[in-house]
Amino acid sequence: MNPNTQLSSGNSVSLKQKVLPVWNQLGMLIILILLCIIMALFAPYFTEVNNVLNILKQSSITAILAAGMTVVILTGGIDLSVGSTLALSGVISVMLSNAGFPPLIAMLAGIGTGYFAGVINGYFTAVTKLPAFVVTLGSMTYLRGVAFVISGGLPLVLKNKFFIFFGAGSILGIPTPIYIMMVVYVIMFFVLKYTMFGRHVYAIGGNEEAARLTGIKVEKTLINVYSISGLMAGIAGVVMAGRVISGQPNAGVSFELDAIAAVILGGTSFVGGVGRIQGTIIGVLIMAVLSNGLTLLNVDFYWQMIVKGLVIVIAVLLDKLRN
Amino acid sequence: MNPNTQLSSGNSVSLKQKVLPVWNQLGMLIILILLCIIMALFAPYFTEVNNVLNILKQSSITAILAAGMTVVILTGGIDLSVGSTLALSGVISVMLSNAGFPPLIAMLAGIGTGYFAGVINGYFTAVTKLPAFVVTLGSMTYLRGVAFVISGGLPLVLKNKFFIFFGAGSILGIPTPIYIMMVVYVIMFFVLKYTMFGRHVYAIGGNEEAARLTGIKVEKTLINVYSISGLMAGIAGVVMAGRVISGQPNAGVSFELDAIAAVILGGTSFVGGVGRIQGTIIGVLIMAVLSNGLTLLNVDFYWQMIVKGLVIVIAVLLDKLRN
Amino acid sequence: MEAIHKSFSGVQVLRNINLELRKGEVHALMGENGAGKSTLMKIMAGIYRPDSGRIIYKGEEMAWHSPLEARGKGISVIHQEISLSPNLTIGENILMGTKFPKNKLGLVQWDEIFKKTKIVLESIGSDLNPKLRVSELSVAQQQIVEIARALSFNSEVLIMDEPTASLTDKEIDKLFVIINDLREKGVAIVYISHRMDEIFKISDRCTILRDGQWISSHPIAETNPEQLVKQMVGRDLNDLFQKKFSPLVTPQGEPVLELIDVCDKGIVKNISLKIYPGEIVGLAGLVGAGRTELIRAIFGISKMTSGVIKLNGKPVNIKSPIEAMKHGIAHVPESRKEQGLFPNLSVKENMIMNQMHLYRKGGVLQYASMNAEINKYMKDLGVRAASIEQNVMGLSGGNQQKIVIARWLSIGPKVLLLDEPTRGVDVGAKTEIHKIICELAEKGLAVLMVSSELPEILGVSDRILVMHEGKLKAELSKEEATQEKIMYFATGEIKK
Amino acid sequence: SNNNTATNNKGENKAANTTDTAATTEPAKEAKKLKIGLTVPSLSNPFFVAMSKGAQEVATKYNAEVITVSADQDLAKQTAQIEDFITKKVDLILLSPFDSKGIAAAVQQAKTAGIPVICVDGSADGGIDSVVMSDNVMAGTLAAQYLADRLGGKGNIVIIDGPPVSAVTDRIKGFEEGIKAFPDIKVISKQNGEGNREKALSVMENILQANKDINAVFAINDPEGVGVKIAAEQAGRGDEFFIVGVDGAPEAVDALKEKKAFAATSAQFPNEMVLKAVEIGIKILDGEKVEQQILIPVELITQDNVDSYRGW
Ligand SMILES: Nc1ncnc2c1ncn2[C@@H]1O[C@H](COP(=O)(O)OP(=O)(O)OP(=O)(O)O)[C@@H](O)[C@H]1O
Ligand SMILES: Nc1ncnc2c1ncn2[C@@H]1O[C@H](COP(=O)(O)OP(=O)(O)OP(=O)(O)O)[C@@H](O)[C@H]1O
Ligand SMILES: O[C@@H]1[C@H](O)[C@H](O)CO[C@H]1O
Ligand SMILES: [Mg+2]
Ligand SMILES: [Mg+2]
Repeated sequence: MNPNTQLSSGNSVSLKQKVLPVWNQLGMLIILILLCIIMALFAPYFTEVNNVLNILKQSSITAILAAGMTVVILTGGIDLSVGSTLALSGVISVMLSNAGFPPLIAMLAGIGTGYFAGVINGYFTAVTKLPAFVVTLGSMTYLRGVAFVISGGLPLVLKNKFFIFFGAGSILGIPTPIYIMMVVYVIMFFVLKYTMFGRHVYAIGGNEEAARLTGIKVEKTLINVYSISGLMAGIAGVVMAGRVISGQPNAGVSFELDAIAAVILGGTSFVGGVGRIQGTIIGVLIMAVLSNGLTLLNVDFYWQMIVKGLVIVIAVLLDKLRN
Repeated sequence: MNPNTQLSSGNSVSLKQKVLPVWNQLGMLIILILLCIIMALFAPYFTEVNNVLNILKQSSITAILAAGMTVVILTGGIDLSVGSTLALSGVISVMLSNAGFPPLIAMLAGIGTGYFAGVINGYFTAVTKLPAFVVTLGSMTYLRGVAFVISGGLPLVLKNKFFIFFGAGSILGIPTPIYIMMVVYVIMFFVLKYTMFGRHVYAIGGNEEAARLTGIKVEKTLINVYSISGLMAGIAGVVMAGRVISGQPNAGVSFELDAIAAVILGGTSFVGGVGRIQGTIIGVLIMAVLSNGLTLLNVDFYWQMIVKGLVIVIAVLLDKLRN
Repeated sequence: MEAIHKSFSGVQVLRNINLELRKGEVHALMGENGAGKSTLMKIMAGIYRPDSGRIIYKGEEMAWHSPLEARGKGISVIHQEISLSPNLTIGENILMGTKFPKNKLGLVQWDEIFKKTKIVLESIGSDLNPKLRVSELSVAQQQIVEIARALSFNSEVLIMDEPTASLTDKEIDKLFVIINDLREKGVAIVYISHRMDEIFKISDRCTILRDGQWISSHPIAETNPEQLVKQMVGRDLNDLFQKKFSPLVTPQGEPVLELIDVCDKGIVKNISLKIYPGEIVGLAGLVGAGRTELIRAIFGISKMTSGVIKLNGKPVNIKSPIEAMKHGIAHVPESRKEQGLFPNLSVKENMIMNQMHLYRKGGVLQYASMNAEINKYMKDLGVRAASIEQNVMGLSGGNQQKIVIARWLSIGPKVLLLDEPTRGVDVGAKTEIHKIICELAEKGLAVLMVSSELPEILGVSDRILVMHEGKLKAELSKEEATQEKIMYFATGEIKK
Repeated sequence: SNNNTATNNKGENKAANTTDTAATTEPAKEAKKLKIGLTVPSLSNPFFVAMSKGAQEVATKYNAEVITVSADQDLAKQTAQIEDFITKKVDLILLSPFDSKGIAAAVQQAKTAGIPVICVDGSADGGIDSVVMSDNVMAGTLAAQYLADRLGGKGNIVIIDGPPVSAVTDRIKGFEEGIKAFPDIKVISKQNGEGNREKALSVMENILQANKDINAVFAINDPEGVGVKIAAEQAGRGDEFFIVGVDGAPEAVDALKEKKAFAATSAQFPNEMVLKAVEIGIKILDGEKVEQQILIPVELITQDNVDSYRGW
C-alpha cells in the first residue's frame, strides 16, 4: 500500500509478461529442471543412472509421507505427527516380524498402527474440532513416547528377508521403494481426481461450511483424511524399516517439516482446496536433488543448510511471481 | 457475504467474547492449578520456594519466545525460526563478548541479530506475501546454518561475568531470567492492549482485508510483528547464552514447537485475532510444571513424552468442552 | 412445521413457530434481520434439529438426521450465504453432495459432469461454462450457480433464502420466470427477501416472524406493504423513508470530486464524472458493470492506469486507502463481512479503528476518552447495541452496517463512497440508513452510492449515473429517472 | 607393485568399476587426489565436529579430498549419504554410525561397489573392513571406578542418560556394571539430558530439587556434565557432589581446570580416530592386511592430570 509496494508489484508485472507463458503451466517443474541442469553441469556423477535411482530411492520415504500430507493440507489441516507415526509403525512391524509373525502380517500391523494413529488424529480434529496443529503436536509427542517405551529406546534389528526386500530390495534393477512410491502417487492421483472422496477433500478445503450444507459428511471425510496421512506414515515406516533393516524409535524426527515443505513447494496452499499431488512429488524431488547435488558438489555441511533454507524461500518466491 | 451469517455465528461469538474471556483464561488457569495440586500432593518438594523459582526460571526462555509467537499467531501467522534465531543470536553475542566488546554491546548485537532476522521474515511474509510457514521454515534452516558456520559448530564458552549474570545470576534471591520474562510480559501486555500497533495486530488477525481498507498499514504492521518475534528470540538467545554460559549453535532445536504449544494452550487461536498474552504465560507454565513435576516424580523420560503429548490434547479438549 | 422451538447456547431464537407450506405456492417468509427466518429454514432442511416441535412432510412426521436426508426427500435450499467451494468448477459445485457420474471402475467421469450441468445451467437461461472455477465468478454469477444447484435436484420443496440479494433486476426477472414455472409444476417454494416489491410480485402467501416468534400468516392479496412492515417491526415506521423533496439545487461552485477519463486495468473505461457538495449521486448498473471497480480505483485500492482524479479542483494521486483517507475520502465497502468488520473486536474498536491515533497520550491509547465520540455516533446513527464493549458480531446486519458507516464518518470526510450500503439489511434499518445518508448530504458531504436496488437508487439519489460494461452510459436527473430508463441504459441498449 | 596386490586382494567380489577405483589411485598421489567420505551422526555435537577437524588434518596430510556430512541423527539420511558417496566414487568411506545395525544395508552397498568402509567411534554390521573406536564400555567403567573410589564405595548418585545410540548405551552399561560391585552406591535418580547442555541443566535443576543429598553424578557426555555443573553451582550446591563425564571435550577441560565440581571425564580422541582410520584405509587400498578392530583407549582425565591432557 505504500509507494514501495506499488513499485515492486510493478516490477513483477513486467517480469510476468516476459516469462509468463511457459511459467504458468510448468511452475515448480521449471525450478526442478533448472536445479537439475545446474547440478548436471557442476556436480560430478549427478546424471548417472545410479545416482538418479539414488535420488528417487532417497525421496521415497518423504514422498510417501508428503502424499498423505498433501491430502491433509488440501483440507486446510496439518499433520505434525507423521514422523513419530513412521517410527512407531516401524518399531511395531519389526517387533512382530522378529516375534515370528509372517512378514506380511507384521508389515500390515505396522501400517495398521499408522492408520489407527491417523484415525485418532482425525477424530479429535473433525469431531471434537480441536485445531489440527495441537492434536498432531500432541500425538507427535505421545506416539514417539510409545515407540520408545515399547522398544526400550533401542533400535530393533530386522531379520526377515522378505520384509527387508520392501525397503532395500530391487526389481529389474530399480529399488523397491521407488515402485511403492510410484504406486502410492498413482493411487493418490486417482483418489483425488476421480473419486467422490477426493472431490470432497477439495470441497472441504475450499469452503467447509458450504461442504457441510451440501450434505458432504465433513467429519467422516476429515477422519478419512487424517487416517490416510496415518496410513501413509505407516507405509513409510515399514519401507523405512526395510531400508535400514531395523525398527528405530527415533526415526523420522522432523520429517513432518520435510513433508510439509515438499507439499508447499509443490504448490499446495495452506488455505486449503488448492493443490495437486503431482506438485508434491516435484517438491519432494527439489529437496532431494538439492541434498544429493550439494553433497556431490562437496559443499560444506553447514553451508548446505544455508543453501537449502534459501532455496525453499526463493523457490516459493519465484513461483509466487508468476501469479 | 451476508449479514445474517455473521449474525448467526455471531451470537455464540458475542457470548464468548463477553463472558468467556475471563473464563477462557480461568479455564486454562484451572487446569494449571489442578496440575499444581496434583504435583503438590505427589511430587516431593514441588511446593518449595526453590522449586517454584526453578519452574519459573526454566520457563523463562520458552516464555520469552512464546510472547513473540503470540503476536505472530494473533495475526494468523506462524514463526518456525525462533529456535534457530535464538541459537544465532546467542552465538553472535558470545563471540562479540569474547572478542572484547563490552557485554552490553555484545548482548545488544545478539538481540539486534534476532530483530534483523525477524525483519527479513516479516518482509517476505508481508510484502512478497509468501506463506509464513514457508518463509520461517526456510529461515529456520538457513539461520541455523549461519550459526554453525560462524561458530565452526562448536559451543563458545562465555567469559564475561556481567553477561553471564543475565542468564545465571539472581537479584534478591530471584533468578535474573525471571525478571526479564516478567518485564517482557508486562511490556507485551501493554503493547497489545494499549498501543495502536497492538490493536492493529488484532484487527489484521480478525480481518486483514478490512484492515487494509480501513487504512491500517498492514505490511508495516506485519513486518513489525515478525520483527518482534525475532527480537524476542534474540533476547531469549542472550538469556540462554548467559544461562548455559556459552553460545551454542545447536541451542533451541524444536523450541518453536514448545512456544507454539504454549501459545495455543493459552487460548490464542490459529484463526487469528483472538487471544491474550496472559494466556500464553499460563500455557508456558502448564508445560513447565509438567516437565518439572514428572522429573521430580522420577517418571521415565519416555513416559514423560507420552504424558506430555496426552496433556496437550486433553487440556485443549477440556477447554473446548467447557464452551 | 408445528410449534418449532430452537435455541443456540441458551439463547432462544425460535419460539413456537408454525408454518404451513402448500404444493404449488410461493410462500414469502418475512421479518427483520435476526428474526429467525434462516434458522427456521435450516430446520426445515435438516441442517439444524429443532429443540422441540414437529415437521410434517406429506402427511408424515419427519426427523431429519442430515441435510442429505431432507434433500433426498425433495427439500432443497438456496442458502443466504453463498455456499460454494470457490476452488472447484461450476459443474462440481452444482453436483456437489450428490453422486457424481462414474464409470464402471467407479471413477468420476468429468465429461458427464460438465454435460449434465451445462443442461441445468441452460434450463435457467445461463450460458456459464461449467468448467469455470467459481472463484472466477462475480457474486451474481455465483448466486446463479447456487440457484442452478438447488434446481438440479428436482425438488418438491425449494427454499430460497434471499436469492436476489446480489442480483440486479434483469436476473431477478429471469429468476421469477423460473419460479413461476416451478410453481406451475407444483413445487412449494419458500421465498425470503427484504425487498417488498419482490414479495408482492411473486408470492401467494406470506408468514411474518418477529424476534423468533410467529406473528401472522395470510394470503398476500389480503395485505399491503405498510401492514407487513408494521407486523415485522412491531411498530409504525413513520412512513418508509422518502427523501425530502428539495427543489432541484443546481450544483454550484466547484465539484468536490471530479473524475476525468479514469481507466483501470481493463474493467473501468474512461469514466468522467463530477460530484458537488451536498449531492447524492447514485451509480446504477447491472452486476459486473464495474461500479465496485470504479469505487476501488477512486479509493486507491486498485490501480488507475490513466485519467485524473481531482478533489476540490486539485488533481490528486491516490495510491492507497490511507492516502484516500488523508484526502477526506471515506469508503463503505460492498461486503461488510469480508471487507468491513473486525469480527473479533468490540463495537467500540470497530468504530474507532481508523481514528485511534487521536486517542493516544504518549503513545498510550486512552480508551475512556473514546467513549464520548462513540456514544455520539451510536446516538446519531441510532445503533442498537447492548453496549459499546459488546462484540460487533452480536449485532444485526443493519446495525453492523451503521458501525462501518460511523467508522468513516469519524474521519470527517468530504466525499463518501458507498458500495451497496443496504445489502441484506432489513426494511427498518434500511430506512434509517437512507435517512443518515441524506442528513449527511444536507451537511455538505458529497456522496457516491452504488446500489443494485433500483428503488433505493431512485429514492435517495439527486442524480443517477448508469454504467454498462465499464463505461458511463447515462446521467439522469432525479426527475427524469425511472426504473425503465435506468434498465434501458444499464443493459446497454442504446438505440433510441 | 602395491597397486597390483590391491587389485588381486579385492578382486573377488569386485565389479568393473572397482578396478576403475583402483586405477584412479594408480597414477600416484599427486595426480589423482584420494577421495574420502566421512558421515557422522550429528555435526551439532562438538565430538563429531572434532572428528571433522581430524578429517581436515587428513586432507592436508594426504592431499586428499574429504567430504564430511552429518546424518542429523537420522539413519535414513546416513544411508542416503553413503549411497551418495558411492555415486561420487570415493576411495574410502569413514562411517561413524548412528545405528550400528541399521546401517548394514548401506555398508553392503558400498562393499558391493568395492569401496572400503571403516567405522569410527562405533562399529557397524554389513561387512566393514575395520573399526577404530574408543572403548565406550570402558569409558563407563573407568568413570564408575573413579566415582566409586572417590566415594569410598558408598553414596547417592545420579545418572544423566542421553540419546539412545550405542555409544551412549555402552557407557551406561559399562558404568552400571562398574558400580554393581558397590551395593552401597545408590542410583537415586536417572533422567535423560538428551546429550546437550541446556536440557541437562534443566533436568538437573529438577533433580536437585527432589534430592537433598547427592554425592556424585555421572553424565554420558561432557556437554551434559557441564550442564549439571552449572545447575549445581546456581543452586548453591556446587560443593555437595562431584561430576564425572565422558568425552574429554574442550568445555570439560575448562571445567576441570576450574577445580570445582567437575571432577573427571573419560576422554576419547575423535580426531585421532579419523587419522587412524584413514591410515588403515590406505593400507587396505594398498592391499595390506589390517586389524579388524582398533580400540583407542580412553583416558581418565581428572583435575590433577588435565594440564598434561593433549585434548582434541
Ligand atoms: N449458529 C448459531 N449460533 C448462535 N446463534 C445463531 C446461530 N444461527 C442463528 N443465530 C441467531 O438466531 C437469530 C436468528 O437468526 P436468522 O439467521 O435465522 O435470522 P434471519 O431472520 O434469517 O435474519 P436475516 O434477515 O438477517 O437473514 C439471530 O439472533 C442469530 O444471531
Ligand atoms: N477480484 C476479481 N477477480 C476477477 N474478476 C473480477 C474481480 N473483481 C471484479 N471482477 C470482475 O470485474 C467486473 C466488474 O465487477 P464489479 O464488482 O466492479 O461490478 P459491479 O458493477 O460492482 O457489480 P457487483 O454488483 O457484482 O458488485 C465483473 O466482470 C467482475 O466479474
Ligand atoms: O562419543 C560420542 C560423543 O560422546 C557424543 O557426545 C555422543 O555420541 C557419541 O557417539
Ligand atoms: Mg437469514
Ligand atoms: Mg459491486
